[in-house]
Amino acid sequence: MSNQPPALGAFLGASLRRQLLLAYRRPVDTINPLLFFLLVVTLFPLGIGPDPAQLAEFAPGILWIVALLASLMAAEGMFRQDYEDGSLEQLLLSPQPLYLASLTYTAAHWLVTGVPLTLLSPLFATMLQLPVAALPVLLLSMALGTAILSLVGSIGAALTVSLKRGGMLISLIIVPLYIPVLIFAAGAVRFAAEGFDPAPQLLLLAGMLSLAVALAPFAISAGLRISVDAG
Amino acid sequence: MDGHGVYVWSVVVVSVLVCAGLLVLPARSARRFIAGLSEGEAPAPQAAPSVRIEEVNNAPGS
Amino acid sequence: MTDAADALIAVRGLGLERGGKALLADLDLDIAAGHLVLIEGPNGSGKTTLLRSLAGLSRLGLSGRIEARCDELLYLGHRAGIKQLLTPRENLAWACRSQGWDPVHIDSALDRVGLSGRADLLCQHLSAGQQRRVNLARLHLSFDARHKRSLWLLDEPFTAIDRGGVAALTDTMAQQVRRGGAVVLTSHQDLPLDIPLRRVVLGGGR
Amino acid sequence: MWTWFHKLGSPPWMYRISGRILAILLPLTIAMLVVGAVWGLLYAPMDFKQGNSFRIIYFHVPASVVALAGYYVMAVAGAVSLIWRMKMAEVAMKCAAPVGAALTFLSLLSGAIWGKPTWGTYWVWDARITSMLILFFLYLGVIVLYQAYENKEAAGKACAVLSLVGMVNIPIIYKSVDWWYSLHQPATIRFTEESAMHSSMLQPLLLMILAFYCLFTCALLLNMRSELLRRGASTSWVRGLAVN
Repeated sequence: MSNQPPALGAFLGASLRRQLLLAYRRPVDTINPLLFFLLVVTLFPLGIGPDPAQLAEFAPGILWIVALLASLMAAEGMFRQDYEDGSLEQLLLSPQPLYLASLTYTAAHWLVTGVPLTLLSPLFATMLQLPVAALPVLLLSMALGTAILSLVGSIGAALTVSLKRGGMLISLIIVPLYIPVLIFAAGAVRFAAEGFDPAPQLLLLAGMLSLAVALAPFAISAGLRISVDAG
Repeated sequence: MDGHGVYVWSVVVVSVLVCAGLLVLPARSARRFIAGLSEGEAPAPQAAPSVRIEEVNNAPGS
Repeated sequence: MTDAADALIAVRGLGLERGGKALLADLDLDIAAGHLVLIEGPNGSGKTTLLRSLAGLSRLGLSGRIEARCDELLYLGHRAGIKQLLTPRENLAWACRSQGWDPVHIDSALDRVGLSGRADLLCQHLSAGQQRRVNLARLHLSFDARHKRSLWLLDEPFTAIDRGGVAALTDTMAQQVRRGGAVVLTSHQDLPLDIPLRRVVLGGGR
Repeated sequence: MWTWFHKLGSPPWMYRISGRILAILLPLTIAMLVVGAVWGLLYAPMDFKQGNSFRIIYFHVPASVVALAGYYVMAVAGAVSLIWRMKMAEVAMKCAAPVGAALTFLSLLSGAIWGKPTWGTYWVWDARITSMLILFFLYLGVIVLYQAYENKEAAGKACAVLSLVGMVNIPIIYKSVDWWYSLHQPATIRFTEESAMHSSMLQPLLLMILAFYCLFTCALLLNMRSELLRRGASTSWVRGLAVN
């Protein structure tokens, strides 16, 4: 008759594996953001013109704005499937702390959208003539930045999951919160491209990430409880 | 106002409009709501239906 | 009234209001070990809302106090709460991790709900009735886990279940109650049970 | 000590108290606004660099300051409604949002109009104006989220969470925009450069800021009264008001 509390670590590991397994079994959710990224990046030279110098100048901003939109698009449906089939209720009823359980959803979202975006960003960067010197900083800023985008996007997803037209709404309430990430991340890449030292921006990004990791789960858990209750 | 007048006065007009709006709109909607109350018969809150607890074949306790 | 101390869930002066309509007011209810409670009432009288409030899922429009003092709380709602792209075994494995049950019982639980051959089939290939039975398999897992103060909250458990399934389910509920757990369920069917039952009739009753 | 805290929660008491406060504060606010405006527009000396267009700050700066403070008022009210489950705090949060949004809009519009004589264009990506624009989006986010929920109690809770998240982010947004702005346009006039303003220019500005704070309070209380009436339509104290 083991009444000791269920193992937290095993539960979190199982939750993360479950999310990744689900993502693996429905690859379209993983590929969509990447295709979106590629598609939108190719629009810019068509719009601005193929002149390499001009593209290179805009490249950091373009890359980061498109990454932000791709992450936002993927964040919208993060809890929707679990909300509709009732497994979100089971998550809330679990004796495990929701603060950490909701983090597994965000971590899975980052692994499924953030990391692929980061790994493919050098490809998109070269398409936009970004100087090669800036690539390592681009990778680092993407890794840190997409994690913050996932955390903040999860808050928006949790607050709008029970709403029928949640799609448009999540961009209005979340994009303003993405702005500091965009400023410092794009700034870091631009500094690197122009040969300056991007360290301050990257450190600020890391600082914002640690703040987000600590505080976002409170808002995500509260949002989930409200959405399931209001559903 | 050496030529900048038009800008200054347009700001003043906008400010007056916003400040007046902030004060007048809620006050008027409250007054109109109270007026609306006296004529129309507001829906009386129906009491919650009763809850009956029955015991079947001698349940333990209550 | 049983003294509130050993009640698995103590309800004091509970009032529920949804969509501007007062569903019930000032309900006092103690559900202690060995209690089987059936919540009845016409549609829209607040059966599901009451059950979700007991589960702690619903706090909107709630007044009064609900204190749950149980080691384990299981809520089975209208939706099966299982992932279509996972197999019954994977679904239940996650439930075991979440509630602290022993995964070794998964196969026996699936056998008891008549899904022995389908443990590793994606749930999307199962029928609606079968998917509900995967959900019901949780009851057997909870039963095997033998938590002393275990509370089951079941919302219309008999829907889409065949006659044999209903008999098996009522038998499981009887065992849970005899073992010292408690079961609260909502249903339109009358329970073919000889054990003591308390009926909470909402909406002014029949 | 806690009795007034509980009483604060009862709508009829709040309705009466806000009525008495408004009876004093409303005329005072209007007086301050008029005096401040006349003082700033006519009697304060001209700014030697910008000429008379600088007088716009007597409306732009107070609106910006109070709009930002308004967001904090909304977020704190949201926090109180979440933590102590106080209905009145939720009403305060819901009513503070439109007032704050209106003041942010006024700040943006006056900032844009101010841009024309100074920089020759209506929209200038100045740090302060850009931050105001983001604050405007934050306000709209709360207002739209509130409308999106059918169940208004859930709407209140969701908006409380969103406004708290917004409150944590505002300092980060302001600092990042400042850094971003200093990076790109170091040379031009920084709008909020509190250049050594002569006291005769500063005094009307302080009066106007105080007037705008009182304006925010009055607008908030008026909004809350109307909301309390709407929510308590079927209660006796509201019907009592209709009779006399």
